[in-house]
Amino acid sequence: MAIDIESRTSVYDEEGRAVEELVLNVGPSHPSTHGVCRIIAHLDGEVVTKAEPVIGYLHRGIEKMAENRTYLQIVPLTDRLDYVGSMYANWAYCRAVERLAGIGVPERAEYLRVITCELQRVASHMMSIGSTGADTGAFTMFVYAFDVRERVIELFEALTGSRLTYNYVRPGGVAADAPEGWLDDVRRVVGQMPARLTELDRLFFGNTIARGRLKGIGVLDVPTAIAWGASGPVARGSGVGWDLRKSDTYSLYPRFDFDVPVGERGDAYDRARVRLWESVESCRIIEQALDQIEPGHVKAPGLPRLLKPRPGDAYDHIESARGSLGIYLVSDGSPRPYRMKVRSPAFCNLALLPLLAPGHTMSDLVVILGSLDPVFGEVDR
Amino acid sequence: MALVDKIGQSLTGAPLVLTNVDALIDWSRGQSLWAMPMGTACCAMELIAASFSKFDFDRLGSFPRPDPRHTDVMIVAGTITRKMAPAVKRLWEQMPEPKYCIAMGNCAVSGGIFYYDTYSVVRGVDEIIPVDVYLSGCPPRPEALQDAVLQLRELIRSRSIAQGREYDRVYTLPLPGGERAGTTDPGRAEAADVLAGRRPKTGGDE
Amino acid sequence: MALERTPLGDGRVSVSDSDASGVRGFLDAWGSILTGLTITAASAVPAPKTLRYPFVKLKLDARWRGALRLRGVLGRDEIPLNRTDDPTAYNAMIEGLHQAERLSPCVGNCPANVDARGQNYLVAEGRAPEAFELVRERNILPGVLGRICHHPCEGACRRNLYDEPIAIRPLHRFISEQFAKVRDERLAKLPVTRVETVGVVGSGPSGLAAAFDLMRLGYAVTMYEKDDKPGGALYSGVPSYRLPREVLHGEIDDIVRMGLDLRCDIEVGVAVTLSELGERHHAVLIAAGLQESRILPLPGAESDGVRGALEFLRDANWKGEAGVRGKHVVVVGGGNVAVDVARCALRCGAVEVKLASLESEEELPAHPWEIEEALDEGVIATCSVGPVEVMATDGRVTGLLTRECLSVFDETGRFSPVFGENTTVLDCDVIVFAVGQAASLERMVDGTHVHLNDRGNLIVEGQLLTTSAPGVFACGEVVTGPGSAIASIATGHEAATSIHRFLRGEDLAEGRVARPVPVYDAYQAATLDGVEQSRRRVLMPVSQPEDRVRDFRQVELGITHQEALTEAARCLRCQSEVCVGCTFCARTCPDYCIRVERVDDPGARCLTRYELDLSKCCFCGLCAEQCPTNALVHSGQYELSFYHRDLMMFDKGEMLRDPDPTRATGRDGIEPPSCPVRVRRQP
Amino acid sequence: MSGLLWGMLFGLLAGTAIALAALFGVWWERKVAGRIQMRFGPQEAGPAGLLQTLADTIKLVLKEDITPRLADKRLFRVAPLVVFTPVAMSLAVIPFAKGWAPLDTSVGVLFFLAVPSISVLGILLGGWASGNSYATLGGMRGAAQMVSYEVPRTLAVLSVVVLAGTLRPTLLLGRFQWWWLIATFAGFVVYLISSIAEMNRGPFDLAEAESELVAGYFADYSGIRWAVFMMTEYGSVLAASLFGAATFLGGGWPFGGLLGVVALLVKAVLITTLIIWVKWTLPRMRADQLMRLCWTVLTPIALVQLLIVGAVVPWL
Amino acid sequence: MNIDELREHLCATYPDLCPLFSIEFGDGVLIVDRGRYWSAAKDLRDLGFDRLGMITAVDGIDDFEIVARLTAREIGAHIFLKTHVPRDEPAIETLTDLWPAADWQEREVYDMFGISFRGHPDMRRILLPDDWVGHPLRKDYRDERIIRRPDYI
Repeated sequence: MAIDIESRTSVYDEEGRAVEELVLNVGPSHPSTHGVCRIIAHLDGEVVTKAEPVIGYLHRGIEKMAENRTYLQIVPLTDRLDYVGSMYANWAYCRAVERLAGIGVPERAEYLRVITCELQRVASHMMSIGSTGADTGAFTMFVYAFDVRERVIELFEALTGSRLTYNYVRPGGVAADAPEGWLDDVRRVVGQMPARLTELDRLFFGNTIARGRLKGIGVLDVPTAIAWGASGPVARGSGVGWDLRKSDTYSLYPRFDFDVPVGERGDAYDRARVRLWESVESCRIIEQALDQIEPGHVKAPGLPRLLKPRPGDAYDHIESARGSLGIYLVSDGSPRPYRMKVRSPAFCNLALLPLLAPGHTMSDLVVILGSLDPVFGEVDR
Repeated sequence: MALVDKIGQSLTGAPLVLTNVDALIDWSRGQSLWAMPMGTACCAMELIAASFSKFDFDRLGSFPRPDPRHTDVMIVAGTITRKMAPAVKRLWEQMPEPKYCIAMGNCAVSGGIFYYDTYSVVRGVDEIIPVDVYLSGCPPRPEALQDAVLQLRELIRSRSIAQGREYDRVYTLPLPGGERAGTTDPGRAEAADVLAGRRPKTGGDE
Repeated sequence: MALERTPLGDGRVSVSDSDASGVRGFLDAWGSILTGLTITAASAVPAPKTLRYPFVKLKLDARWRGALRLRGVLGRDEIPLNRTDDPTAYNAMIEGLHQAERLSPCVGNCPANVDARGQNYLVAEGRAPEAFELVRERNILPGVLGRICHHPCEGACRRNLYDEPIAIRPLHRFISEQFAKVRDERLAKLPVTRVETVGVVGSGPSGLAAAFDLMRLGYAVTMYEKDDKPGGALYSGVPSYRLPREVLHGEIDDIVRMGLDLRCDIEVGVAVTLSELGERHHAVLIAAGLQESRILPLPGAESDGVRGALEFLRDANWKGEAGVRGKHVVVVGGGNVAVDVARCALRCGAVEVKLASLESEEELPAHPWEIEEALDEGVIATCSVGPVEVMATDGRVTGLLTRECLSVFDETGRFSPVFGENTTVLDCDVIVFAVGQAASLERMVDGTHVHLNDRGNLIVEGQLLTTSAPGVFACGEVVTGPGSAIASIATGHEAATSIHRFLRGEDLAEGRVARPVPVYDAYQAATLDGVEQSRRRVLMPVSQPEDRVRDFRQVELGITHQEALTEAARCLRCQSEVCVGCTFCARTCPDYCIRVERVDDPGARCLTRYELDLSKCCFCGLCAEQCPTNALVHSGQYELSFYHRDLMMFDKGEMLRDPDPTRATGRDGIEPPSCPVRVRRQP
Repeated sequence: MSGLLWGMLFGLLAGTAIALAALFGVWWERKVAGRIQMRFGPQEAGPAGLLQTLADTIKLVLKEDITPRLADKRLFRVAPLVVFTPVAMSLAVIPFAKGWAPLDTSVGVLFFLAVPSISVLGILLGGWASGNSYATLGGMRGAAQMVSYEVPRTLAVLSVVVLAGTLRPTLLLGRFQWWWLIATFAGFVVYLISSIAEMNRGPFDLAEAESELVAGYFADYSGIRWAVFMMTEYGSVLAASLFGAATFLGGGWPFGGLLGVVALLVKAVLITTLIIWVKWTLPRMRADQLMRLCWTVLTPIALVQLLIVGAVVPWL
Repeated sequence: MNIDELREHLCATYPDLCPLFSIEFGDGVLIVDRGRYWSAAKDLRDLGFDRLGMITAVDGIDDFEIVARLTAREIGAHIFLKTHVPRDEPAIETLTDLWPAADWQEREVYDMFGISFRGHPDMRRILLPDDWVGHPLRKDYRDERIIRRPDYI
C-alpha cells in the first residue's frame, strides 16, 4: 500500500547541517509499481537520494513447485511467471526441455511459436508503453495501447482458448494447430498494426510534455548495462545491440529480415521508444512468417505423455519482451525435474533501479521503474 | 461503521421506513462500487482490461481508484503471498465501511494453482479478510469480473442496513499496529528502524 | 528532429531523436499538443468498441477454456457403436466420424475399421456374444483374426500413452469363444431377398468378407474353393500352432449356416471356367489369393532340397510332415512367412533352423513378437546376409553361400541392397525360399476378357476393384499383393460395395472415400514407472518354448473370462464422449483438483464420484486434452461467481449439467444421477 | 441584515450550484473521457448514466468518515471546508447576465482572482494534517503550483480588464466587443492553462498525481469529506469556465437576456469540455517543468499580451 | 567462435582449466574447485566473458553446486562455471566485484539455499521476509505450511 511507512527525521549532511530527509515507502500496492513492488525512497525535498527496491511480494515458489510436477504440468506454471507475456516462459521452458530430452520440433510448430511470440511481444510492449503513459499521467495513451494489445489477445483467445495464460507452447511443439482462418486473421490484424503504432508514436512520443518527462531520465550507460547483465529493451535503449534473436539466434529467426531498434542515450525515452519500434519490427517478422508457413505437423510425433529426460542439465533462453529469459533445468532421470531455475530478465533489470533513480524526482522514480518494465510474477517467481 | 448503519441498527423496529431508505441506499451503494484494485498477479491484467475500451467497467458505475479511502470494494486479483498478506490486510482496514471484497481468480479464492507444494502463498484471501463474492477463473474474463460486480450488487440489495454486517469468522492475522490499522501509525516504527540502520521488517511474520 | 529513426547499419536502427530548438522547437511543442488533441478527438468520434456485457454477450471462441463439464458418464450413458444395417454405408460412416474427429484410433487404424472400442465396451458390460456380432460385421472371422492378426489397432491405442495398449486381439479370440457357446441360439439363416446371385472364387478371408456383406444385402452367394477345405491361405499357409483348424472351419461353418453356398474341390479354370461362372452368376468376384512361391534364380537353385515356402507350409500344415526330420534347414527371407516356415520346420523335426535375411535384426519385416517367439523356440537368426549361391553336391543341397549385406534400402527408402565382401557358408540340407509369392491366374482367366499384366497380376481398378471385364471383380491378395489378413478383408468389403452398386446399376465411384491407413500415428511405448499393476495389460499365457516346438498345438493359450472383463474395462473408449473414469485427467491436473472414483464390478461398472474443485482449477486445459473419450470438455461458461467457496466444489451432478452459458450455481438443486442397478450376469 | 440574509441565501445557492455542477461535471467528464477512450462511460444508472453521480454522492455521504489516528484531527476536519468555501465564494462575482451578478462589486475581478487562492491553505492544511507523506508532498506541490500560477492568470485577465477599463465584472461584460476575442486570444490561452493549473487538473495534477502520490493531499480523506474535495475541483472548473466565458468570450454575447445566460452556460460547458479533453490527452508535467512553463512561457506571454492590449491597441 | 575454438583458446590461455572443460548440449562446462572458483571466473572474464547471465545453485544432497552462466558477447559463446560447496560450510567468494550483475542473484541464492557469498556488499534475504526460517529450495527444507501435492502419475 501507498500509506505504509514514512517518516521525517533530521539527518545531518557532511558539513553538519540538518537536512530534512523523507523516507517514503512506495508500495507494495501502488498504482505505479506495476504489480507488487515496494520501493523505500529517501527523498530530499522531491529529489530521490536513495531508492531501495524490496521485492518478493509475489514470490510464489514456482521453482520449488516445479520439483514436484511432471514436465508437462510445469507448462501452466510457466504461464504464470511473466503474466504479461506468457508465451515466452512457455517457449523458453519448452526449449530447455527439448534440449534436455532431445526432442525435435516440427517446422510448422516453430513457425507458430515465432508468430505467437512476436504477437506476444507486441502485446507485452503495448502494456509497457501504455503503463509508461499512465505513469506520466497520459492515461488515454494507456487505453489506446491496451486496445492494440486487446486485438492480439483476441487472436490468442481464438488460438489457445485463453486470454492470458495460454499454455500453448509444449515440449515438442505446440498444443494445437491454428484454427481455420486464424492465420488470415493474424495477417489482417498485423497489417493494421503499424499504422496504429505510428499514431501512438505521434500521440505520446511526439508530445512535448511526454518528451520532457522521459528524456534524460534514468540514463543507463553501456558499460553499466553490460556489467549489470541488463538485457532486452533496457540494454538496447542504451545502445547495446544485444538481441538474442540476432546475436545468439535460435529457432527460425535467421530466416527473417528485421531490424533491431536501439537507443543512443539510454534514458527512459529511448527504452520506451525501442519497445514501440520493436513492436513494428515484430509485425514485419510475423508477416514474413505468415508468408513462409506451410501445413504440417505441430507436435513431434509419438511423444510419450511422461517425459523422462536423461540425467543432466540444460539451459536455454529466448529473447522475451523483457530480455533474455532463460530456463535452467536439472534432470535426475525421473519424470520430474530435479531443479528448475528461471533466469528472469526483469529481475536483473530491476536491480538497476537503485543505480538509476538517485538524483531524479519522485515523479521520475515511477517513470524509471516503468521504463525497466518489471513484471513481478517473473521477478519474484 | 458508517453513521447510517448505526441509525439503521437503532431503527430495526421500523421496517416501513427502512424499506424505502434501504432501497435507495442499496441502489446507490450497488450502483457505485468503486474498486480498490488489489492487483498482484495475472488477474490484474484482466482487472485493467475490464476498465478499458472493450469491457468498460465505468458503464456499471465501477472504476478503479488506487486509494483505499475512496473505494468500496476491494478486488483481490492475484496471488497473495505471506509477505504481501499484511499489506492487503492493512489496505482492507483502511477502507471505509461499508466495504466489500471480491476474490478474483482462483489464487485469491483458494491459492489455486499455488495451493500445493508452495511455502509462501496464502491459500485464499479469505484467510485474512472477509470475502463477499468468490470469482473463479485463472484468470477470469473481464466479463466475469463484471458479472461478479453484478452479483455483489445483488448481495447488497439482499441486505438491509438494519442488519449491519456479520463476518462468519474471525480474522486474526496479527498486525504490528494493533487491531485496527485505520491509520498510518505503525509504519513509523519501521521507518525509524530503517533510518537507524536497522533492517526493515518486511512483513510476513505469521 | 522529433520522431525520427536513423539506421545505424548492422541491422540496427536508432530510435533516439532530439528536439529542435528555438522558434521551431516552440512551434513543434505546441504543434505536438494539438496533434495529441486531434488524435484523441478522432478516437471519440466513431462508436465505442465496448461490449455492453450483461446485455450483449461476446460469442466465445470454440476453444475458450471455461468451466469443465462432462458430456457423458460411465453407468449412465451408452457409447455409440459403429454399426450399420447397410454394409456398403459403413465406410462413409467411418469417414464422417473421422471428419468430426470422433473416430477412435483403434477403429481408424484398422484397415477394415473393426469397432474394437464397441467390442471392448460390450465385453466389459458382459455382452460378449453381441460384441462378436458387432465385430463380425467388419471382421468376418473374429476367432481367426483374434489369433493371427497383426493388430495395427493396438499400436494406435491411446492407452500406449499411459501404460500399455488394450489386448484387442485376445479379446477377439475371447468373444469368439463366448459366441461359440451360444452359436445355436444366435445364428440364423440370412434371407435371400434379391434375384441376383454372385459367384466368389476362393474362400480366403477376403472372399468370405465380401460374401458375408453380399449375403447381408440379400444376395445368394456361391463360393468355389479348389482345395478340399475352405479357408484359402488361412488353411494352407498359416500354421496350425497359431490357428487351429477347428476354429477356422468352425467360423466358416457359421457363415455356411447363414446361407453361404460353399463348394469345395472346384478349381475355377479347370473344373469350371470363369466364363461359365459369368453366365451362372450376375457378378463374379475373384478372391483366389497368391498360390506360388518365388524362388530366387541363384546358381544351384534347381537342386534337390530347395523348396518354396507355400509348398513347404502346405505340406507341414496338411501332413504335419515336411520331410525335414533330422535335417538342417535354412530359410531365406525375413518376413512373417519365413518365420512361419522356420517354426514349422522345427515342429517337423528339423535339427537346426536358420533364418537368412537380408535385413539387419532391427529392420526385419516380420512382426517383432513373432521373431521373439521364434527365437525362443530355437530358430537361429542370421541377419544381414544375402544369398549368393546354393551349394550342392550331386544335385543335393549342402549349403548356402551368402555374402554380407551392408544396407538394404537407399536414402529414399527404395530396395537396393549393397553387399560387402565377406562371405559365409551356411551348411544345410534344405533351403526354403520365403522371399515372396505370386498369383497364378493364367489358367483361370484364359479365354475371358479379364486381363493380366506382364507380371501375371490382375489389372484392377484401384479402390473400385473392377477388372477389365464387366461384372468381374477382384479382391484380396490378388489385388494387394502379399499382406495381412485384415487388409484383405477390407478389400473384400469394398468389393462387395462395388458389386452391390454394379448390380443395382449405380455409379460405382460415387462417394467412395480412400482413407490412408493408418489414420493415426502409432505411439512410442510409454515408460511404465509408477504404473500400478492393476493398470497393466493382461498377459496372454503362452506354452513353454520347449513344449511347443514338439507339435502343432496352439501356442497362445487364451485368457480367462475374468481377465477378459478386466481387460475390456481398461479400454478408454476413445472419442465416445462418455467418461470411463480412467483418472487420467486427475493424474494430469497440475493442481490436483479432480477426484475420480469408479466401481469396477464387471457388469455393473459405474463412475461413483467425479469432483472438480473449481477453486483450484487453473483452466490450463491439460485434462481435457488428455481425456481420451472427449467426455471432459471446457464449456463456454465463464460467469463463475459464488457467494461461498464451498459451492465451487463441483460434484458429478454439476459436472454433468448442460454446459449452457448461464451462470453456474454451485450444487444447489441438482440431483446427481445415481448408478443404475443392473442384473449381474453370471459368467 | 438583509445583506447577511442574502449572503446566507447565496451561500446555500452557491453550495447547491456547485453540488449540481459537480454532479453534472463528473458525469460529463466520465462521458467525455469515455468517448475519448473509445468506451461509453456511465450507462446503467438512469438515462445515459445521468444518475450515476447521484448514486456516487449518496454512497459517499453514507460512507464511514475516517479520521486517521495520527492526523491533526481538528485541521484534518476543517481542511475540506477551507478548500471549498473560497471556491463557492468566488462564484458570487460571476456576471451571469449583462449587469447582473450575485455580488456586484467594483473589485469583482480582483475578488475572483484572489479569493480562490485561499483554498491553497486548505490544501496545505489537508495535506499536512493527514499525517501522511504522500498527502504532505501533494499539499506542498499544490501550494507551490497554485501560488505560482496566480501570476500569469492574473496578468492574462488583466488584459481584458485593461481593455474594458473596469474591475467590475458586470460592466466588463457590458463593454465586450467582438474584436477582443482576437486581441486577447493569447491571454485566453494563458488564462485557460493557468486556470487548469490552479484547479490542480491534468496535465497539472501534480498535487493529486494518481500514479505517483496515489491521491495526493486528500489521500486520507474518505466519505463526505473527500466528496467535498471533489466538489471543490468541479466547482473550480465551473467557476473558471464561467469566468473565462464571461471575461474573454463576452458572456452572453451575441445574445442578451435569458438567451444570453444560456449562451454563457453553453460557452462554459465548451470550456469545461476543453479542459476535460486536455486532461485526458496530455501527460502530466513534472514540478520543475511546471514552474518553468509558468515563469518562462506563460508569464512572458501574458506580459506580451498585456503589452499588446495596453500599449499597442490604443494606438490602433 | 564455436565451442571447439573456445576450448582451444581456453586451453592455450589457461592450461590448468583445460582438463576441467567439457561440452554438454552445445555449451561449455567448466567444473572447478571451490578454491579456483573466483580466479577461474576472473580468467574467464579476461577471456572475454563480459556478461553474467545467471548464478544459481543446485542442492546435490551431499553438497551444493554453484552454477554460473557466462556469455561472451563478442565471440558469441556461453559457458557454465560450476563448483561445489560443502553442505556444512556453505560459503563461497562473491562474483560481484567481477560482474555487479551477481549482486541480486547471489542474494537470491543465499535466500533460497543459505549459501553465503564472502565479500558480497549486501548479503541478506531478497525474496522472502527477513525473519523467514530456513532456505526453501534446499531439498531438506521442511515447512508444515506446505501441503504436498499427492504423488500421482
